[in-house]
Amino acid sequence: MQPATNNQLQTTNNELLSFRGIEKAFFGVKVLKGVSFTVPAGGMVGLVGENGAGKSTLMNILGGDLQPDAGTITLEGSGYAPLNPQDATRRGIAFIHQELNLFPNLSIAENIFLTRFPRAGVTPFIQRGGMNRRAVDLLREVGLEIPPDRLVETLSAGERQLVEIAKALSIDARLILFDEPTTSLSERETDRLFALISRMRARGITMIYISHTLADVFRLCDDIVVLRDGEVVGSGATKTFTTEKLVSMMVGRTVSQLFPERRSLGKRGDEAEAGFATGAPLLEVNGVSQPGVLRDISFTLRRGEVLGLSGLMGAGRSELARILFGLDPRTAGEVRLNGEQLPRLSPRELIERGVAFLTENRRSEGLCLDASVGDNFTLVTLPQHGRTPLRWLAGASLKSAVERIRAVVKLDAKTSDSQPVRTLSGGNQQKVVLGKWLLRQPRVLMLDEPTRGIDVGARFEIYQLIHQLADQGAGVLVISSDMEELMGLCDRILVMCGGTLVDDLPRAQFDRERILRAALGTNQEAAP
Amino acid sequence: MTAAATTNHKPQTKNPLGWFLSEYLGLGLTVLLFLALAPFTPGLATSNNLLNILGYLLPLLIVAIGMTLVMISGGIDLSVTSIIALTSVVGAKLMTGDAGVPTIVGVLTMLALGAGLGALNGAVITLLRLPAFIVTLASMMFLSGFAIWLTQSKSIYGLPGSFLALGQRLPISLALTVVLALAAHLMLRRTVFGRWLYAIGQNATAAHISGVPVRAISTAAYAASGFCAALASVLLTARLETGSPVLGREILLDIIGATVVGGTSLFGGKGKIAWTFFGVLFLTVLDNALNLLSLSQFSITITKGAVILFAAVLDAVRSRFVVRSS
Amino acid sequence: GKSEAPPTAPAAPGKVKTVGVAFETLQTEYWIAGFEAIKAELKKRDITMLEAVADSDASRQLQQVKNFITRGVDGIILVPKDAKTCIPMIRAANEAKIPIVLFNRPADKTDAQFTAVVADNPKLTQETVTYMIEQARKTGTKHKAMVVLGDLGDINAIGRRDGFEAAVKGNESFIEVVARVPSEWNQEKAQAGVANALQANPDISFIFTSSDFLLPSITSALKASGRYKKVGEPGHVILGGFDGDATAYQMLVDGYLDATGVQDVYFEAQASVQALVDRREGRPVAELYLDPGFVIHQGNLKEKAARMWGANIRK
Amino acid sequence: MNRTSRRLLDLAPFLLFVTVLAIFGVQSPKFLESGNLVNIVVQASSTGIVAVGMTFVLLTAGVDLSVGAIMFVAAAVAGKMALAGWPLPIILPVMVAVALMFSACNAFFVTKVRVAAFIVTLATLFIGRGLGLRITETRAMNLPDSFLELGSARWLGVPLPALLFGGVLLVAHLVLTRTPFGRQVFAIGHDVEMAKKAGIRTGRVLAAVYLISGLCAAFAAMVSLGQLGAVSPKFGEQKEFAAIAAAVLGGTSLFGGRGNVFPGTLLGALLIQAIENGLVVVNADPYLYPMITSVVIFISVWLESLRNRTR
Ligand SMILES: Nc1ncnc2c1ncn2[C@@H]1O[C@H](COP(=O)(O)OP(=O)(O)OP(=O)(O)O)[C@@H](O)[C@H]1O
Ligand SMILES: Nc1ncnc2c1ncn2[C@@H]1O[C@H](COP(=O)(O)OP(=O)(O)OP(=O)(O)O)[C@@H](O)[C@H]1O
Ligand SMILES: [Mg+2]
Ligand SMILES: [Mg+2]
Repeated sequence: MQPATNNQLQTTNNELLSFRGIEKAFFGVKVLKGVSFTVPAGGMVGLVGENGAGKSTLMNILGGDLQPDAGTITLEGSGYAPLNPQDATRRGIAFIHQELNLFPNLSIAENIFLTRFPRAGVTPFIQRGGMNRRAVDLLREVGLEIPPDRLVETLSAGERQLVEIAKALSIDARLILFDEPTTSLSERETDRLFALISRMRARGITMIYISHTLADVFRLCDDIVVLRDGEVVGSGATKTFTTEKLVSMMVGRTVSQLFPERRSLGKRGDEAEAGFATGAPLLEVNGVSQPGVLRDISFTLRRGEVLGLSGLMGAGRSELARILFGLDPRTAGEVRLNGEQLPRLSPRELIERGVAFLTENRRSEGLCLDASVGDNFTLVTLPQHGRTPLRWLAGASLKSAVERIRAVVKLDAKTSDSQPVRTLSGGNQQKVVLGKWLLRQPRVLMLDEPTRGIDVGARFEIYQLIHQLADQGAGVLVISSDMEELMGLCDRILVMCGGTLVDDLPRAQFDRERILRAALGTNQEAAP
Repeated sequence: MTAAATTNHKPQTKNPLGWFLSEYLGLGLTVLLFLALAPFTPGLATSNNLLNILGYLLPLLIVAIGMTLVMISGGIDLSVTSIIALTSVVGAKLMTGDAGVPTIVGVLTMLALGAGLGALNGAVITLLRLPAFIVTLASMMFLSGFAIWLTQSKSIYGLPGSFLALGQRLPISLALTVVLALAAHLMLRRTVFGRWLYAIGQNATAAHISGVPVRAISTAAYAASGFCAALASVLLTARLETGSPVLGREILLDIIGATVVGGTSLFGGKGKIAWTFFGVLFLTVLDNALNLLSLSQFSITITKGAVILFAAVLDAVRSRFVVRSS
Repeated sequence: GKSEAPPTAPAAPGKVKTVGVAFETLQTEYWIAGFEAIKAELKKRDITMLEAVADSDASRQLQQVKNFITRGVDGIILVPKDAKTCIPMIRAANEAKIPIVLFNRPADKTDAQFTAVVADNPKLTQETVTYMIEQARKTGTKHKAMVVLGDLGDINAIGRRDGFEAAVKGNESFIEVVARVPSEWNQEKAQAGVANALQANPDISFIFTSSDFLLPSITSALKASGRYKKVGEPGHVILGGFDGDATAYQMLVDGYLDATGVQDVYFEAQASVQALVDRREGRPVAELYLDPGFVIHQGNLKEKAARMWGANIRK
Repeated sequence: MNRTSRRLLDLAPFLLFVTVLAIFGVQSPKFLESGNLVNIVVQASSTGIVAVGMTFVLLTAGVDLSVGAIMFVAAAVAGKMALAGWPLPIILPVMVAVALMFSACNAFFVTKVRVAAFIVTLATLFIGRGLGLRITETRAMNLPDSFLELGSARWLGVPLPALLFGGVLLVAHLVLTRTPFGRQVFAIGHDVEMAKKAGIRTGRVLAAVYLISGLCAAFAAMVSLGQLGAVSPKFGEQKEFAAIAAAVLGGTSLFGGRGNVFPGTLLGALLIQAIENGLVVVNADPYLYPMITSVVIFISVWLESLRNRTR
């Protein structure tokens, strides 16, 4: 181990990595403005900040995906300037990207070993058996019991996230960068991941952990570095921070609470005023089934209701929403909207009837990555701006809609409307998809992991927005892996397990334990 | 309101290299090529030659406009040349001989047939979810074989004068092309249809989930391509005074080449009518100049390849410059 | 259209200094031979030659002819893509008062003024095939025949097909056409087609190809099935072609080919240039010069070889 | 959908192929004779080999329009050498070298200068064609019989072209499915930028893919020469088209990342050839060829898509 050269920021003297004055600009916009901090060997540093603060950019520089405009990185006392991801791998750095970097047309094992396939002896051929066996071990370590020769395209978002983690484990890394690893993981998988992380820490692996779930950061990290607008605005040992302090450092103002007050459905007194019969059935689902995915799902979403859908990964929550929106087939069951039976489910017709659905895969299903922010925002509502008969677009009304919605979702002010969404930070991309649907002012809103990657400040406002929609008579169905979020946001929570609805709790009965038990299923002893 | 749109993402064109960095590089290259060759190429810069170039360019441009729409949607249409041939012989059969329908009926039939065949392509591609390449390849073979069978290899002569004027009076064909190009341009830039077309090309799944009528719009793009091919067929048939079952057979690669050289992506979601115009102009001027230079055939072919490569390299350098200079 | 003539076009008769030569394609030997013959003829007379090749694209060819007019040539020799698409080109030349000669391919009836120097494809083919049929008749047995067709969209290919059918008509009693192989003027397709036909009908003993440039495809298929035999040997397949290229000449000399219809390129080149010069210098010019062409076969090889272009290009 | 129809659909491309064979077989029993079936394979070899190389390129979301031109140049050089009396053992490696030079040029511009593959290979298509015309002086060349002998030679009763086709197919299949390189080709086809992030040396893989395509073009040129024994100015023309069609017909996506050479590209190449062969054998009206071929192609892709959809 190299002797320490410097211990400005940290009290420990065995630093592994240090950033000095890192700067990076995209198209003339400075994204990192002289970032400096140090990561101690064997330590775990939490990196937090608003969406677009520059966290991923910094990690991309460390991982060799990007080169800084200025500044230096020191790794184990010697200079480190990776020109490509291979350089980073060679120096023992593994990087779990925020936007999962998996190839859906390849198998799980192939994704894991893509650049380091085991060979059968001296032949040029891949040693399939050995590769798959190692993959099984790695998958077991992250808690995924899936055959390693399955194509990644058949995996749900959460499963993919675990594969990405297994991939990072497969290189004997000294330093692992986690960029929001839990966004699609439910409680159980998250716990598994944390257990894994502590095992790795015990082995002396250093980690940088980026997350918007501050509780996790507090729970895991020794030190915290706060980025705001490309600058380090605070750093130090975790115990020197409180949640309030952290949040106010991140967003530059104080945020007193994480969830807005929710007046529960029954207590509302101003029903008449709101102009709708509160609690009238809005979306009725009756006996929806699809072999192997869903079994006999029935529930009712009422006006003004925020309905949560909880469950473990693979419980079929996303599948349910997809079927309701006409994206996947169903073999049985009927769906009624406003009492009227829908003969055929198709996104177009449902959107016309005021239904909206935010999918869990923002990049593959939510965004046109090479289109501009403005075009993405207005994709759903485009017909409203097209004057008949030629559907001539009204530029001014489009523009004002974009202005309006970007303020509502608090899109990073650094980004312009003509910028391709591909170049936005992960959280800001999520805001664009969300904004796209909110512009539609839907009456039924289905949200699959709506706040994936969105920072705490903006989250609060989005929750408020959801409540506001509900108060105006809309029904909201929220799928989330974050139980805090569901309990803070919803009026009622449905729990799914193995493709069936297993529990239905009104707000008054919200109980972590009970939800978790239901989600695990009755044969609890079988679960690890 | 937040401080929205305070920064402009687009590269500034104020710097001295601005012109080189702009998307009008293609046009600039064409002009440059023209100016560079003019002194050595007898007759290049004469008004007659320019009119000549134009006469050749217009039908190509029309087909390429249709191709651009299809390619923006992420597809490809290999059947355009066969649609040209089939509409040519059907139109000519109708307007000549004993049937002898009036020109206007003949032309409208040709256009309707072209649009219909395009729509059929589109419907098959979208409804059965088949790859555009192979569907339009099959329809290329079928329609071309059908046109030749229909005429038993004989081309058809003796078209009415009112029809011939469409292709031979330059102002008429020019006006038709300009109207079409402007309509396509405005449609892409300013209408819901245009935005949808780009969205489909960029991410058809996301577009479908966002309520874009993906099938209808893609089908419409193929119909538009068939229509454009038929319109080009009107001009070509009139220009050559012949309904021919092999009309346009050789120009497929030129059409796709010009569209791609212009900058439209084969993978969809990217393209402009103006770019396509530059691409067609570039290839046509190049071809014309090489011809006037009276080089031997292999020199012409080699030079053509080299110039295309050179232009493409310049363009690649340009786009990297755009990234770096910002 | 526009009435203004290009400034360089002389209104009065004069000498021919520059001639534009526009070919539809240069991708077979026949056209190259024609091209070279014209080139030589022009050189002999000290006339500058401008050249253009349209790569089978009629619209491009129209542009090229207009290019010539722009360049102020004194005459144009054109190998049109087909009989019809060339009419606007002739018109354009007429308008500019530039004499134009159609080389080897005629135009359809039109009011436009031109001179055509052509061989009669159907007629010459018919003569060639008739000679082959005579040879077949001599064997006294019934023959199964195959014809290799050109591109069905090519007017010359169609003319030769028609000539073939006309010759066979009336002789069905001992010539049965069992295979019509479309080659699309592609050697590989022709080779595959001939091999397939021979596979299906091993007793084919009579093959006519619409162009000599497909002969290698036929011989390779014949060789593969062990049926490549000289005239007179048992099992010989009566073989005929059209064009008269170098391969055909060699096969005639070696005794494998029975006959081929030869177009007289020297005659055609000379007549074309002469027609331009005559018209320019104010002498009367006919509308049509017919290249008589001739069938060259094992019987007249020695006497006719000198005028067979294919016999002269391998030097 | 029940089990049997599921299984039937799974076999769809193969069944269609068999159906085509059966229909022609009923029309003319000669069609199914082993000699004729061997003919089909031999005649599909040249296009099939190019299509195998093309499949590699298409899998990376690229395209190689220059294969036909490369074949032409390689054949033209071979022809010149053969006529000058060089022996085959020298000529064949030279053909490979010429083809690799061209495809190295493609690879350079695609990977280093990052010009779109379509444009690069379109340009090399023109350059190659022009160069070939120059070398042949636009003349047809009849080669010595050594080439024809090579084309009709048999080894253990299998014609050499079919053997070469089979060999190329086998190697390509193993490379694509069993080697790191092959799997990386699929990854790049899905998304180059992602592949770069994953640490794949995308430049090398892409370059290799174009070289493979060029190598296949050289082999195809040898097969064609062996079949024809002659080089004409149209040698290899439109080959790129036939090859792309065979690959896409075999289920390879033009957008990259999806496809296979076995059985896909093989069946694609064989199907087209079987139709052409059958039409000649049953002495069909020449005017019907394109229409019948296109209808069978259409049915074939349709079945393929039905199969994929019910997956
Ligand atoms: N390739 C690029 N081109 C242009 N701008 C970019 C590019 N990549 C990132 N940016 C900009 O850099 C800024 C920082 O992005 P970064 O992804 O680092 O944010 P982040 O802190 O990871 O945010 P999040 O929490 O949302 O993931 C954003 O404003 C983003 O728009
Ligand atoms: N295309 C597919 N082919 C095969 N299996 C699939 C496919 N898509 C999803 N699955 C499987 O179906 C199951 C249900 O997935 P679904 O996405 O509905 O789960 P979920 O409850 O939403 O979980 P998550 O929180 O991970 O999104 C998962 O086990 C997943 O692997
Ligand atoms: Mg990020
Ligand atoms: Mg889910």
